[in-house]
Amino acid sequence: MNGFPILTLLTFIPILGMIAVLVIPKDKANLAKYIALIATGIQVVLAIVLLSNFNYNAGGIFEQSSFQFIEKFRWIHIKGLSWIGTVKIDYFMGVDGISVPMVLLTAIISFIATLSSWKINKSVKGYFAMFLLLDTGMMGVFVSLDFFLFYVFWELMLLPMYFLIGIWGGPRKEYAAIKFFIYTLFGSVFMLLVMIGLYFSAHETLADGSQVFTFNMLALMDAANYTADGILSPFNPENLRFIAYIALFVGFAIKIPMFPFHTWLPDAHVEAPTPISVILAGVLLKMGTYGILRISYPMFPEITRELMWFIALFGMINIIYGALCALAQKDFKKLIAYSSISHMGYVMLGMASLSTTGINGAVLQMFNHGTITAMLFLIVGVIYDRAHTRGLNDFGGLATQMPVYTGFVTVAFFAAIGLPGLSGWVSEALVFVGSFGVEVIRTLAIISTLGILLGAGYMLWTLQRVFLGNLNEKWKDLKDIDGREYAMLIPLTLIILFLGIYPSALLDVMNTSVNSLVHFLSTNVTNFSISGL
Amino acid sequence: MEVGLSHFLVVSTALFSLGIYGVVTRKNAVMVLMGIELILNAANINFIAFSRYGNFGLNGQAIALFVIVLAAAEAAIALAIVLNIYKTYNHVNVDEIEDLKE
Amino acid sequence: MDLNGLYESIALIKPEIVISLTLLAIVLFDLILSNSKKLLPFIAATGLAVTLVIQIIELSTTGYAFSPQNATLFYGMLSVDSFGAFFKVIILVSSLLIVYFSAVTDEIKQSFDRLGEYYTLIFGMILGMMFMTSAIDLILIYLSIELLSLSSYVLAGFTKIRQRNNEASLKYIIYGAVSSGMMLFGISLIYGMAGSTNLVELNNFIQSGSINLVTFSIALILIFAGFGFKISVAPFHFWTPDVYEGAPISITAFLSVASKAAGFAVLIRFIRVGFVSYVDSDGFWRLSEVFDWQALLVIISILTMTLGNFSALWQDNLKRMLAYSSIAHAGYMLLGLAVLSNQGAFAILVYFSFYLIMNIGAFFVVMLIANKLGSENIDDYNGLGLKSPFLGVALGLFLVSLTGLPPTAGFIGKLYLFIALVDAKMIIVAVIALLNTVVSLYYYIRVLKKMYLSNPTEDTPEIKTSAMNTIFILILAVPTLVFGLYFAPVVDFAKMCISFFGV
Amino acid sequence: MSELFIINISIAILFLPLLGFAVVILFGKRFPKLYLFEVGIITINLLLSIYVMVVKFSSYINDALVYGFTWIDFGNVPLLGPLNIELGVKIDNVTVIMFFVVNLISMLVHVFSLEYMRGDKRFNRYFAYLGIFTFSMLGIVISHNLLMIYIFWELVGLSSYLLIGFWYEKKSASDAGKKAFIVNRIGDIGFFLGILILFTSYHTLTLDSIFAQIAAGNLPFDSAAWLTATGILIFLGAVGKSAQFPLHVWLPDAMEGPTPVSALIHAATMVAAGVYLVSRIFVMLTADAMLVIAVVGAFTSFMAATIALTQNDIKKVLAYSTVSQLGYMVMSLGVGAYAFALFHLVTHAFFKACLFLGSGSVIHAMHHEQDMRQMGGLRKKMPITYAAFLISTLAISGVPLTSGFLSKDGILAGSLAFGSLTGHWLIPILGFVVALMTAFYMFRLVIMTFHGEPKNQHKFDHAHESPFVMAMPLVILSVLSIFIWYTPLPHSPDAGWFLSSWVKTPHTVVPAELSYDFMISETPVVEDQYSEHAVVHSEKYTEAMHHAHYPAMFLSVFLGGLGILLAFTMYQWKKIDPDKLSNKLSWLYKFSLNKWYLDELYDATFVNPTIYLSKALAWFDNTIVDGIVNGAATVTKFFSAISGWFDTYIVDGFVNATAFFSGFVGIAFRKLQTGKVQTYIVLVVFSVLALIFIISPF
Repeated sequence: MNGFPILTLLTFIPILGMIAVLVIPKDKANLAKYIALIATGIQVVLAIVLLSNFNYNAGGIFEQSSFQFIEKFRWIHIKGLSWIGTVKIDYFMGVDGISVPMVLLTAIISFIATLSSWKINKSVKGYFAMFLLLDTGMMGVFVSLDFFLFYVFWELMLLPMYFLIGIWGGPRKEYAAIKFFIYTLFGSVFMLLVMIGLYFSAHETLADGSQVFTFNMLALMDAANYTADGILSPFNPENLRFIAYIALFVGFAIKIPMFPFHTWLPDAHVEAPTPISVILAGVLLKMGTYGILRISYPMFPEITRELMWFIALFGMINIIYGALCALAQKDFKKLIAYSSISHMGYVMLGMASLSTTGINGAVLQMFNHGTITAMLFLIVGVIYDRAHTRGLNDFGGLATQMPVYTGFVTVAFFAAIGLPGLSGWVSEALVFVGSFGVEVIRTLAIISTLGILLGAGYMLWTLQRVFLGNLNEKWKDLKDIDGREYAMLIPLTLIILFLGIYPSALLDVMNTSVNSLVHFLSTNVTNFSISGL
Repeated sequence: MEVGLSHFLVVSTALFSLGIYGVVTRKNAVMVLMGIELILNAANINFIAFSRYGNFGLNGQAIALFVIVLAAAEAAIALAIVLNIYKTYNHVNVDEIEDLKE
Repeated sequence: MDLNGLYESIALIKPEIVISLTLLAIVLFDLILSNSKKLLPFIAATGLAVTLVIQIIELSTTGYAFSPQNATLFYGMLSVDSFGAFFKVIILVSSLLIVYFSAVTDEIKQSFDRLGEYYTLIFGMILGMMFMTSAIDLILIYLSIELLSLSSYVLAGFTKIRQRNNEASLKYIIYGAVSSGMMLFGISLIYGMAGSTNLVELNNFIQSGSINLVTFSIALILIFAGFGFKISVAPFHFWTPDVYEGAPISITAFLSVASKAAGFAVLIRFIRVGFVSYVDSDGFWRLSEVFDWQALLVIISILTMTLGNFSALWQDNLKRMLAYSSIAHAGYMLLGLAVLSNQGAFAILVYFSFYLIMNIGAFFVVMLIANKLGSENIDDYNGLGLKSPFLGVALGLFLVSLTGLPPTAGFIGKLYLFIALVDAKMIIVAVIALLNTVVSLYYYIRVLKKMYLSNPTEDTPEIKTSAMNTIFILILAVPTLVFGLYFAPVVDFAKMCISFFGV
Repeated sequence: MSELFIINISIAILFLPLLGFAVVILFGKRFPKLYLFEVGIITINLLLSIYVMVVKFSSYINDALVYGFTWIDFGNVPLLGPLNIELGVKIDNVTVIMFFVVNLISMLVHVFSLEYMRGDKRFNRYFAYLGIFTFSMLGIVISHNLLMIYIFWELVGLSSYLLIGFWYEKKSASDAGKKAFIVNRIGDIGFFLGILILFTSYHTLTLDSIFAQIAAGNLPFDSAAWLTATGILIFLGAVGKSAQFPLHVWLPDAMEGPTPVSALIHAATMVAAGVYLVSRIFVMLTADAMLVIAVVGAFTSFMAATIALTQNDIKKVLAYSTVSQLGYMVMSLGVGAYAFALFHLVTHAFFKACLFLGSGSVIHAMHHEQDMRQMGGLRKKMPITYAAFLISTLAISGVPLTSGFLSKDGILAGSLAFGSLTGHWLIPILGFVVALMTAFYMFRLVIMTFHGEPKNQHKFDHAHESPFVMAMPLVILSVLSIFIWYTPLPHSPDAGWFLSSWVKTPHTVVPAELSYDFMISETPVVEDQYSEHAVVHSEKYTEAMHHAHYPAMFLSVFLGGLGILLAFTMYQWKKIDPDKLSNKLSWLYKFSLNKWYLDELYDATFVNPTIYLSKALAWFDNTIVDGIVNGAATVTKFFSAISGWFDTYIVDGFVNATAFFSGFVGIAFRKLQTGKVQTYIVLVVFSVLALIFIISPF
């Protein structure tokens, strides 16, 4: 695999697809669907190739040598004046055990979302162009190792998402779209500021021995690179690292979404078309937690340790608050949206433990939540396509009318509840193992177990309201799922089952990296002191 | 009593203030333009006075000449515009010309 | 008098001379061949192109490697340096774009008989701006600003089609005259204290001490009112929305870019040459403690961007909205100056390069739409992007770039600005500016919302763009995107140009 | 027969029903007869498990066959060292007995259901569900580690959910399924927390490794309290699954499921899993934990028995009787009578399954009438059912010569011994009272159903004896309720092979100071827990048991007889009018009839508050959080009420992000833009003055 630019291809194949979509003539707009399917299909293939060539024993995280499939080219290089320094931005991509699952997830979910977009018939070209652009943005975020590149991809997906919700969404689409946009932008401007601050605080030594400011994430993780007077340098007694950490965290937290920045999510989900909900819940939310693991943690290890209790606290609040809110929903999609908030809380709880089991659980939960929630949204989409309503109380007895569909629903619901044997449970259990194992956050972990109970409560209640009971006469003409829907649901079901039984398939991929992250976090603490804020 | 720099400065400041006052309070556009002339001439007085009392050479007086020329050009253009205004509005009341606003 | 020096001086202002000659040529052509007015834009374009070429050749061949002693011409009136040259390039490029812009604007086409006047006045403006960028004498600054202003007063009311043109003109001249009057009064006070209007001597005077600080401050603030008027920062911006809305759209675009560029050039030079005692090794300007420029500039810029953004939120007229947006952008750029460092000035240069493309681009698309639609009202844009995808995408791109989202050029401009701010540890200011960016998203996105999220009505036109217009838009749109991803050329160019002479 | 072969066979037994489930659920729609595949599989399973049992008892009676593998490997974890999670199976005597019991009852229920469920539109799916249940239940039994037990624990919960709600068209059925799952989850959280404590402390979940570490003196978090807590938390899982107070409320409701399911899951096997779990962790229970378990068990059995006294639904009576009997078993573990708990588990499985299937037979005959007040006199119409039912009833009442007599007597003796050793006399007293009540309500049931005159002539006329496939299981199960299968001496369970050689009490691993002294053997502990030693823990306890044996036996027989007599007096001979009695004791009667009002209490204290809280939070989320974060939307709304002008902007989507602020600022700025140039100049002049004041060094 040496020299084969697989990450670039993974990232930019959708862009090629987008260009192809844009040039096809208007009267053959349906071709766009096939182009998108091919592009995302190639992505899936590439992701699998990536996985199969991935060396499980390389840690990554903070050292370039153990990252894999590295592509590093000089992108911007502006020789410096005395007062400005050299500006160097690299096109730097690479993957380690934390990013590979996310790449895989992105590829799979994009492919399935493409399938689920088949019935879009309003400006098909525009839709798929935006969709593919979004795909590039997501993939780029997960493979970038240069902060600047990361940020560009991060922001790149804002606009397509805005349009995808805003044009193809439900009745209050404009409200939801702008809300999503403003929230996310609000978060990312702070990230920008921290990025610039970090840029000025650390030097990277180039091959020729010169020292330049850097956006290189790996260089920013090495305490030795920080200058004595950088504003975010740990050696500067008046550094602003604490504030910067909070700002960065808020930027990511909005994406997760963490309480109290979560309110964009229910609106966005309710209004977004099904495939976009799938993408949103399946991939986008993970970008927040991925960002924390990739950037906040290794760049600010000492503050991470200091604040782990608070991260866990917010995780706990997310779990319980999201679950309680879900319990009260009457709209199927909104319920799933709130359940997402709850489930992302597990990710935060696991991350907060700073332990191998917890972080493994968190990353696995990211993947599992991606597949499970994608399935749940597809399920909502199936019923919405047919009945044009999502009111939980409008249905009843669908199990009789649509038995196969109900079968898939049951699998997805129980996976979401955390039934052993299905993937969701493994990651939740690991999250609890990790967080319970750390004395600081043990109490929070114990309280969080209430989420398991509440989760069962709202899911089973939903199952009952929609699928059990006597069939509402209104729906006696609903058809059971068709071939296309099989094609979307079966792969997800298989993944959920497979990872439930054999989670090591994915855990082994990430484990070495997680271990090295944990190691990094635990050893680099002593070098730093918390700023006197 | 010898007339000194300070006297000129007092006069120029008064003139400047009156000019502003005129611009702000007059309704008639032509009167507003007069106010502007007052402002410019206040500056001119300053230049000449400083030039005379400050031993800075003749620069100040040359500047005053430039300003006078410029003021003339400005007045010409301004009056042309006022003329246009009269053609379209049939009056030249500055405070009634307020179509462009929020 | 040393006539040799004068001769050498003339050799160094070739671009200005070519502009003047073109101006004369246009006047003569208009008088003699009054039937071939169609050719006027070509003459104008040729003149500008020649000037641009000369300017760029001068920049590159000599590298503007003047020694500081030789760089001041006309007895210390002008300073020819790469900093000025950069802004001249900006002005010339935007003028060139505006010539084409004017040629396709309906408003200007309707005043076809007076096309000679139009271009004459445009060139008057250009000449004024060219001198502004180089002037290091307060009187020359004043005179060149007046030259620019007088031409633009007339142009603002050039078309006379609607009442609003005349009104714009009148407001502009009254407002402008008062501002320049204040400035002049301030200059006279400075003259009285320093004994000279030359900035270099002013600097020397400041170093020497013994100043009445109060009078000095009053004088400076009065002068700043003049600059503030030109670059339309709060609270000297009041004319801007009204005039921008009332003026022909080509002139609005021109004012929002070129005139603002000249204003910034002269303001930066005024502070850099007049007040900086030395530049330290990190590129920070050390000023004599006679006047707190930083406080003034920070207050003004925050006020400006906040006001610009928040007022733009409520605009239904796109032209007016863009006017407020340009106020907000002036606020951002002024922040670059407020840093008082090479880094900051450099950021302004970078910002301006990109601002030029995206702002003219936005105005151009709005103009094309207005030509067809007869309105600049946002409510008439329903579903426009769906009906006319090319224009919609282009306008969208320009607006996104104005918002400052990657991967567009506007983001890079903002990035450099924030780099300068963070470098100077002005974090709070940076946060305010960033929050302003978020607010600005609202009104830019509102246009996109109307264009894409609303369904087209029967009145929504399908606008066909001619090949030329398409190319023109692409000339602006492609760099907006490409510079967002690969901005090294622009930054390198700006970096080359950030050297001042006449200090 | 190598050990590996036995292990492989056992694993095959485990997975065969899963195969049945998968095949039937996937292809059941296409092949309507596919349920026969599942029935076939379960039959094979039964034969295999008999085979395994025979081999085990003949060749490996003192060995545990263990097979483990690494499920998740965390590699070399920083600060901890190597860490992995192991799964695996352990086949010991209890396992093979349970295998046999589960498979036998499961097979009988399959067969019974062939007739009972005939005509159901989801016939195939029913058998598939039975398959996945059998799989999960066998999984619990075979696991050698807590994690796997937990996994299968949840899976039986799932199958229970699916089967209770099998007739999901009935709201009560789907409600019951949901309730069962959620109430179980409460217990499971405790179980899970217990697992977390153990894993955190020992980095393993394999039971034997954990016990070894405790025996070596490593306590969880170095604290005795945590060890007790761990025991109680894991017991909490059993409280849920085995329907102990206070989580018993789901079981009676679970009777909404098909009756054979009630027999299999909610009487014989799944509910006993809790008892099985506690028996698995028995050796690590501290004295405090045991006391808690004993009290919970005793109280549960008492409470359930009091409720069963007044119920009129035939299945409800049996359900409460199940709760009560499970309470017995739990109590038995609590008082240290480990082997008797398992013994009762097995005997109860048979006779209770028989009772449920018998009631199913009755219900089938009565066309799904479950109210006993509508029955009566069925004895003549259904002689086989009656006979089987009667034998089982005798067994549950503890009448000599039945299996129930043996196991129940052991439990009561154990509790009596416990009382004498610790002074907790309340536990045996409750136990004996329950024995009285059990005999009473069971015979009340028999009399009301089978004796006397038919109450509903119409239904009676249509009633008929069940066909062979339904009767055969009843007969088999009732035969298994006779003493001879367990011991040659009808009065001495200790003489039986079950207690003397198959099931032996393991030694506690808890440090001596934390355990009851009678749990510690005076003789040195032998390493291999399967080698020969006494049934009970110490000589002291053995002696106490010995002393308690005859008093317990006589007392229980006496009380059982009294109960039966009372039942006949009231219902058969009508010497005492039950209605009058209930009127006289109306408060008590209602308390019992309404199940101690626990459902109502839970609704009022937990369920409804949660719902209200969730609604309040949802409102809070929509209004306040959204509002505050988005910028005082409430204020905006207030504003909009005043000014319709603002409203357009809210509708327009401007309510968000600083809507109020931006609105306010925007308005302020807009007010300045009057359009009058002179105003502008005034503003400029004032601004200049203001700037002068701000900036100038006055």
